[in-house]
Amino acid sequence: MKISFSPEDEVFRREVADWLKENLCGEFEQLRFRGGPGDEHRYPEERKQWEQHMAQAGWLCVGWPQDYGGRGLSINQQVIFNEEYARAGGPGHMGHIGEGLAGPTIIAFGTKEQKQRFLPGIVNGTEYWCQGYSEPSAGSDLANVKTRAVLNTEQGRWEIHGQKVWTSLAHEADWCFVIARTEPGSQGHKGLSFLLVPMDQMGVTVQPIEQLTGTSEFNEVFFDQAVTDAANIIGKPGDGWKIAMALLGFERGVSTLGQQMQFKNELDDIIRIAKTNGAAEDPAIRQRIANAWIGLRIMRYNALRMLSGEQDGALRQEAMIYKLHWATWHAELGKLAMDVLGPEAELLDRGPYELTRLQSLFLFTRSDTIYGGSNEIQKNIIAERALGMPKEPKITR
Amino acid sequence: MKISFSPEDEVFRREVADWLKENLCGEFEQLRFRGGPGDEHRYPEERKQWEQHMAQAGWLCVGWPQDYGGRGLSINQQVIFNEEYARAGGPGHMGHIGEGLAGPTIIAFGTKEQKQRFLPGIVNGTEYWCQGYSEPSAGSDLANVKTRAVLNTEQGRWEIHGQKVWTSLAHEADWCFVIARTEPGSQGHKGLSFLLVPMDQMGVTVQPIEQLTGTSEFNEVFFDQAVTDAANIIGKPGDGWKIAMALLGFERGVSTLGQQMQFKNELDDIIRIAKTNGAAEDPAIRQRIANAWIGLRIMRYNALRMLSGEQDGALRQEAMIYKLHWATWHAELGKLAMDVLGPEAELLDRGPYELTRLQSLFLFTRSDTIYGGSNEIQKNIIAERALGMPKEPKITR
Amino acid sequence: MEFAFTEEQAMIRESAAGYLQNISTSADVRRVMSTEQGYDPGVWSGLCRDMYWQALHIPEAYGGLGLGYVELAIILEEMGKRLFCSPFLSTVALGVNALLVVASEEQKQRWLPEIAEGRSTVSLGFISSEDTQENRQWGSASVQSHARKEGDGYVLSGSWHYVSDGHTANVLILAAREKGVSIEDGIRLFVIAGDQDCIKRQWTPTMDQTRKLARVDIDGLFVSADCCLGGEESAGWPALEKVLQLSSIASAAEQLGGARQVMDLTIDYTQERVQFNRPIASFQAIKHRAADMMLQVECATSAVYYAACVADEYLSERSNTAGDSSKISDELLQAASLAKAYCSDTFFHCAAESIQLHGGVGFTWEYDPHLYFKRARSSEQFLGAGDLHRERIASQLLDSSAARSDV
Amino acid sequence: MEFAFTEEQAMIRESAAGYLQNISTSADVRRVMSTEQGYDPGVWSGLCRDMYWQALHIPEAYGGLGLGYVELAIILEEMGKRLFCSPFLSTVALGVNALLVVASEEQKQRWLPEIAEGRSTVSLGFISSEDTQENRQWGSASVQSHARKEGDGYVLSGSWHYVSDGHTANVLILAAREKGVSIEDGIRLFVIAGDQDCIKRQWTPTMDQTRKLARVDIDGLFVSADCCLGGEESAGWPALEKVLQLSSIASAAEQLGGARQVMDLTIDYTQERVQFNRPIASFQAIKHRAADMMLQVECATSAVYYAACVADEYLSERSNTAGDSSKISDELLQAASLAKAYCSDTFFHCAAESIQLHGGVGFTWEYDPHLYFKRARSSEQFLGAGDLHRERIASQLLDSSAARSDV
Repeated sequence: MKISFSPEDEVFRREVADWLKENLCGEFEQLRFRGGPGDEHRYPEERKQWEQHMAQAGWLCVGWPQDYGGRGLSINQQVIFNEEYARAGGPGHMGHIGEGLAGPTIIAFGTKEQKQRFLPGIVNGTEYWCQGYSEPSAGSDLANVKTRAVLNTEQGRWEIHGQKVWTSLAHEADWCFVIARTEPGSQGHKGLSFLLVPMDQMGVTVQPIEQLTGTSEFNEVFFDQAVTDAANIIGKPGDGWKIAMALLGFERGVSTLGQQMQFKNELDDIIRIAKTNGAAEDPAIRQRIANAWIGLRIMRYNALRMLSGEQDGALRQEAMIYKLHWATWHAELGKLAMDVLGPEAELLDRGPYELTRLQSLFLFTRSDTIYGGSNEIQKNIIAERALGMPKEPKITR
Repeated sequence: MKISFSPEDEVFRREVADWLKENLCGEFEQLRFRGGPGDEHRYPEERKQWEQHMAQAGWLCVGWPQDYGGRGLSINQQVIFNEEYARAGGPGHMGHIGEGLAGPTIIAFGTKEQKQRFLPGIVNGTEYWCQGYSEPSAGSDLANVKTRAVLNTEQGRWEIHGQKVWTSLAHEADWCFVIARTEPGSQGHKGLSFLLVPMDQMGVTVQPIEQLTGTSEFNEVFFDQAVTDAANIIGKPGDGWKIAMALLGFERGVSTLGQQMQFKNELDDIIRIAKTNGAAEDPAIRQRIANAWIGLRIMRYNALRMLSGEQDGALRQEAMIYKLHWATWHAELGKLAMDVLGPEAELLDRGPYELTRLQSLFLFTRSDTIYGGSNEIQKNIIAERALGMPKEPKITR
Repeated sequence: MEFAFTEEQAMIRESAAGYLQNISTSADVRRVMSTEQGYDPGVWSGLCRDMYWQALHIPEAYGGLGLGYVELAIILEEMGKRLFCSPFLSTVALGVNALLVVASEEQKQRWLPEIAEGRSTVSLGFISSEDTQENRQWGSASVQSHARKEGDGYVLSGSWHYVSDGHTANVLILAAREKGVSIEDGIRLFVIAGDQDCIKRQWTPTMDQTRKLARVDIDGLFVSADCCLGGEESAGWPALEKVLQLSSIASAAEQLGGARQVMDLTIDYTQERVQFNRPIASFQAIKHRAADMMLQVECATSAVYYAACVADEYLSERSNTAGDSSKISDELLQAASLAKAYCSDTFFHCAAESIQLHGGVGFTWEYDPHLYFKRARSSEQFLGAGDLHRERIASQLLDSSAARSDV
Repeated sequence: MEFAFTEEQAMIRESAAGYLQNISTSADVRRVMSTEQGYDPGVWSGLCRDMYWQALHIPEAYGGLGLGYVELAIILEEMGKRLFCSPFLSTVALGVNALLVVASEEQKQRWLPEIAEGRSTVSLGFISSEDTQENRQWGSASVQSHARKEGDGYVLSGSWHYVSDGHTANVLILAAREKGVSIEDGIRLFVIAGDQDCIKRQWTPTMDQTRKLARVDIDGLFVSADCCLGGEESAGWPALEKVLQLSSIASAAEQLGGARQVMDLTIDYTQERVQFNRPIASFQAIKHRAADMMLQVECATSAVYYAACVADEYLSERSNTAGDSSKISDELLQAASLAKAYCSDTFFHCAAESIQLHGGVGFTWEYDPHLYFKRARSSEQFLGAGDLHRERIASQLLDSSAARSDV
C-alpha cells in the first residue's frame, strides 16, 4: 500500500498537463470548466470538435486496449490522465456514455463485426451514444421494463415500441442502447434484450425534460415503430439483464477521478468565496468546509481502493458505497455553497431565470441522489449484497 | 390559545411550592432530586414513607376524581403541581405505575369491588404496582405474548406461567398487572387478558437485570404456578388487548410536565458546567446547548397541546410524536453532557464502577429510545396511524 | 393556560384554507411568480376587500380587525401551504409591525388606516452594507446607509439590499444611521412614499421566484423630521430588532405551512407511486422518514404557536404600557429565534425529502416540490438561518451571569 | 500508487485476527477490564514474545521489525475489533513515536531496544493544566507542568492528567514547560523511569473500563539533562504535536476496528432476532441504517489507510533527512485530523446504533454493545473529538493565504 506515484508516472503527468495546456486554448478556451453536470447541454458542437481534436492525439478512450484503438494506459496513468484533464478544466465529455458504457459493453460482449462497426466511432469522437434504461413507470426498477421489441424476420430488423426517460444527451446522440422486452409476456429479469438503436430515424422522438434548474439535460425518448438492424443486439435475446448488470460495473471506473477533480474545483470556489466574504469566520461554516474537504479526500481514497489490487470483476464493498457517498456529499456541497454565500445566494445571474454556477450546483445536485440508482436503491443493494441482509418479502396482496 | 396561567392558578402554584418547601426537608431532604431514571432503585423505603406523607396531605393522585380519593385538580393545576414538584426536587414517584397506569385502568374498566379493593392503596401510598407487559421473545410486539393463565374454577383462581422482562420496580411492588394469554391456542391480539397478580407469593420470582450502568432498575419476573383470585381480572377474558391499548393513552399524561422539569434540571446542570469549565466558549457546544434548550421548550408546548382542548380520547398527532421526541432529545442531552465535560467526562465518581450523575444520564438515556416502544416502533405507529401509510406486508415465506 | 385553538381561530383557519385554495393553485403560483411584480393586483385587492387580512392585527382604533398574533400565524401558515405570492408578509410582518412597535401616535394615525383599507403595501429595508459578512448577520452592523441631519429633516443616502417587494411597495420604511456613528442607538427608521422619482428601485431576480426582492438606491433624498418613526429620539436598533423578531415569527409560521404542505403532498405521492409492485409508501425506510418529517412538523407547530403567544403578550404589554419589560423582551427574542431556527430547518428538510422521495419527477419543473424547495431555501435565509438564531439563544443562556433556561 | 494491501500485509492481518481471537474474547475483556492494572501481564508478555508487535515499527537498528505504519494500523484495527486490553497503544503510539520523532540517537539506543524486547511499557503525559478549557483543546496550552533548570538538569513538578496506562508504565515521557514561559517552544519532553518513589501515580477509574487512565503527580523531581528528549535545544511543542498526530492515526485505526466489529455483530444480531414473525434484518429501515453504517466504516477504512501511508512517508522522510519538509508536515496534520475526526464519529455512531438495534438487551451489561459504546466514547475524546480536528483542518484551509485543498 502506497499513495505516491512513481517518477515515471509523474513524467506522464507532465506530458498530459503540457498537452492540455497547449491544446485547450484558442478556439477551445471557452470550453474550459464547461459541460459538467447541470451544464451538459452547453456548447455541444464545439465540444464534439474538441473531442475529435483529442482523438487525433490519441486522448480518447485512453484506458481501452490498444487493439480496439485505445491507448492502453495503466490504471495509474488513467488516474493521472483524468486528474489532469479535470484540473485543466477540460470540458465534460460528450462521449462519456460511449467511452465508459457502450464501448466497454461491446468490447466485453459484442461480436467481431459489432466491434468493427461501433468502436472506431467512439474512439474517434465521431459517434455519440445515449442510454435507454429508465422508464416512467419502472424508475429504478429495471425488471419492470415495458419497452418491447419484436424481431421482424422478414425485413431483418427489430421494431421497437415504448418510452425511455432521464436519457441525458439524447438529442446529441447518434445511437442509443436500449433495454427492451423481446419475449412477449415475460416478466422480471427474463426476456430482456440489449439493443443498439440509431437515433436519427422517424420512429424516435426526443423530448427534453425541463428540470428544476429551468434547463434540460435529460430527455424523454419515445420509440414508435423505431427500427434497428437484426444484427444490432448485444449477446442473445434474453441476455439483457445479465449485460445490464455487468455494465453497472463499468460505470465505476477511473473517470470518477476526473469527476472528483471537478468537485475539487467546486470546493475551491467555495473556499475562495468564504475567505473573501467573511463566511470563513463563521465556526459552523468552518466545520462544514472541513467536512466537505474530508469527504472529498475520502472519496479519492475510496476510488483508489476500487482501482487498486486484483481486479477480479466482482463489485467490492468500497465500490458499492461509492455512488451513495459521492451523491450525498455533492448535494451537501451544494447546500454549503448557498450558506457560504449567505443572502447573496438568492440573486440570479440575470432574469428571467439564469442561475449562477453555484445555484446550479445547489439545484442540480438534488438529482445526484436520484438518478443512476437513487440513494434508497443504493442502500438496498448495500444491505442485501454487501451485508447479506434479507430481500424485501414478496407481496401477497 | 394562551400560554399564561390565571391569577388563581398562580395562587395554587404558590400553595404547592410552599407545602413542598415546608415538607420536603428534614428526614426527607436526602431524597431531593433522587429516584429519577437511572436512579430508580435508590432509597425505596424512604421514598415510600415520603409518598405516604404526601398522601396524608392529599398530594397523591391529584388528578384522579375526588370520588376515588383523588384531589380532582384541573389540567392546569395538575400541570402546575407536576412542575413545582419537579422544581423542588421531589423524588421519583415509587407509585407512578399505580397512579398513572394501574389506577386509571381500574377506574376506567374495573368493577365496583375492584375499585374499592385497589384504589385506596394507591391513593394512600401503601400499595405499589409494577407492569408485566414485555417478554423476552415478544419485545415490542405485544401480540406475541406467551405468558399463559388458566382459570382453575375449582380453586377459584388464575394460575399463571411465563416470564416478563424490563419490569421496573418489580422488587418493590405489591402487585403486578399482567397481560397473559388465557385462551389456549389463540394468536395475536386475541385471547389475551389483563390480570392483577400479587407479587408476594411462591410462584413469583424477581431477577434484577444488570444494565450497562452497572445498576439494576429493570427486572425479569418469572411466573411459575403463580396464582391470583379469579376476581382479579379487569374486563372479561379476551379483553386484554383492548385494555392495554387504552392504557397506552393514560401513559401520556400530565406527569410528562414533571419529567420535563427533571430534564430542565439536567440541562441547567450542563449549562452551569459549560459556563464554569469554558465549554461555553466552544461554538459547536453553544449550538448544541441552544438546540437542547429549543427541544425542551418545544417538548413543553407539545405537552401543553396534548393537554389542552377537547379531550376526546383519541390520540392526536402531537401525542403520537411525544415519546419519540423526548427520548431522542434526552439521549442527545446525555451525549452533550459528556462533550461539555470534555476529557473529564471519563472519570468515575469512584471505583470500581460508581458513575457520576451525568455519566449515568449519558448511559441510561440510551434505554430511553428503546423501552416503552422503541423509536422504530414509534415511527411505525406514526407512519401507519397518523399518516395512513400502509402496514408492513404479511410474510409468505 | 390553554394551548389549543379557540373555535373562532379554527374558523379563521378553515375560511383561510378555503379562500387560498381557490386563488393560489399551483397554476396561479406559476403564472404570478414569472412576473416582475410577483403578485396579481386583482387577487390582492380582492383579498384586501373580502378577507381584510392585511388589517388583521392592526388595532381597531386604526381601522384594523384588532386580532392577535395567533390569528396572524394561522393566516400565514395557510399562505405558506399554498406558496401564496403576495406582498402580505412584507406589508404586515415588516410594515405593520414596524409601525406598531416604533411609530408615534400621529404616525400610526397617518399610515395604519391606509394599510388597513388595502390602499398601501409596505416594505422595510435595512440591510445596506457592501460588506457581505456584515449582511450575513442580519444585525445592526448591516445598517450602513446614512441619514444626515439637515435643517428640519434628514438627507438619506444608501443602497438597501434584499428588500422584499421593495420595487412594488407603496410605502417604504428604511433604516439608516448617522454617518460615522457605529453604535446601535445611532439607527433611525424613516417612512416614506415608495414611488418618488429620486428613489431608484430595481427588482433583483431570485432563485425563489415566489418571493420578490429588490434593491433600493437613494442618493441624497431630503425627508422631513416627521418621517422619522417614533420621533427623532426614539427608534434605534433595539426597536428595529423587536420588529425583526416579530417578523421572524411571522416568517416561521409561513415556513410551517410550507413544511406541512410539502410533507403532505409527498406522502400522497408515495401512496400513489408503485415500484417493485407496491406503493413506495409501504417501504419501511420511507415510512420512517415520513415519521421523522411529521415529528418535525408537529414540533414546528408547537414552536410557532408558542412564539405567536409570546408575540401577542409582547404587543399587548407594549400597547398598554408604551414600553416593554426586560422579561417579555427576552422572551420575545428567545421565542422568535427558536421558531425561526426550528422552522427553517424543518421546512428545508421536508422540501429536500420531498424532491428525493418523488424520485425522477422530483427534480422536474413540472412537479411542485422544487417550488417548495426554493421557498424553503429563501425563507431559511430571510432574517437569518438556524445557526444564527441558535447562537442568539446560546448567547442569552451562556453569556449572561444567570442561566435563563426557565421552562 | 497502489492503494491495496500487499500479500504480506494481508497475512499480517490474518495472523493478528487469529491470535487476538484467542486471547481477547468477550470473557477475557470483561475479566481484565475489572482489574486496576487493566491488562493481563501473562498475555502481554506472551504477545511480546510470540508476535513482537510492540517492536513493529521500531527500526531494525534498534531491535525492531522495521515495518511501516500501514502494518501498525492493521494490528491496531484488529485490536480494536476485539477491544483488546493492553498497554499497546500507549507504548507504541505514544511512547515509540515520541522516541522516533524527538529522541537523540543516544536516547533511541538507550530506550528503543528495551521496548522492542518487551521489557518496558511506556506512556506519555502532557495534559497538566488545572483549567478544563485548556485541557479540552489537547493543545500546547494544556501543558502546564514545570521544568526548572537546575545545575546539570531540571526539576520537574506538576500533575499530569489522563495518562493512558500511566500507573503501570515502566517508562514515562512527560511534557513540561519552563515556568512563566507560555510559548510553544518552551515545552520539553522528559523520559524517566516510571516506578520511582517520588512519582505519585494513581489509577483514575473510568467509564470505559477497557482503557486505563492515571494521574501522575511529581513535586520537585531532579532529572539529569540527558533525560530531555532530543537534547535541551530540541523538542518543543511542534515536535510533540507530530507525536500526537501519529498517535491520532493509531487511535483512529483502533476506532475503525471497533466500528467494524460492532457493526458486524449488530448485523448478525438483526439476522437472528425475530419480531413480528421476521428477522428484524428484513425491515427496510434497519437495512438502510446498516447500509449507512457500512458506508461510514468503508470511508473510515480509506481514511485510516490513507493517513497511515502519510505517516509512513513522514517517518521515512524524517529518518532520512533528520527533519521534515513543510509539505509532509502539513499533510500529516491534515491526514491525522481527518482520520481521527472521521473515525471518532463513525465509531460512536455505529456503537450507538448497536445498542439501539439490539433493543432491550442492548443496554444490559451482559451483551457486548455497551463495551464498544464506552470505548467509542473514550476514544472519541482521546486526543480530541471530531469538532476539534475539523477546526484544525479548517484553519489550514481557511486561515492561510493560499487555499490548500489539493486532492
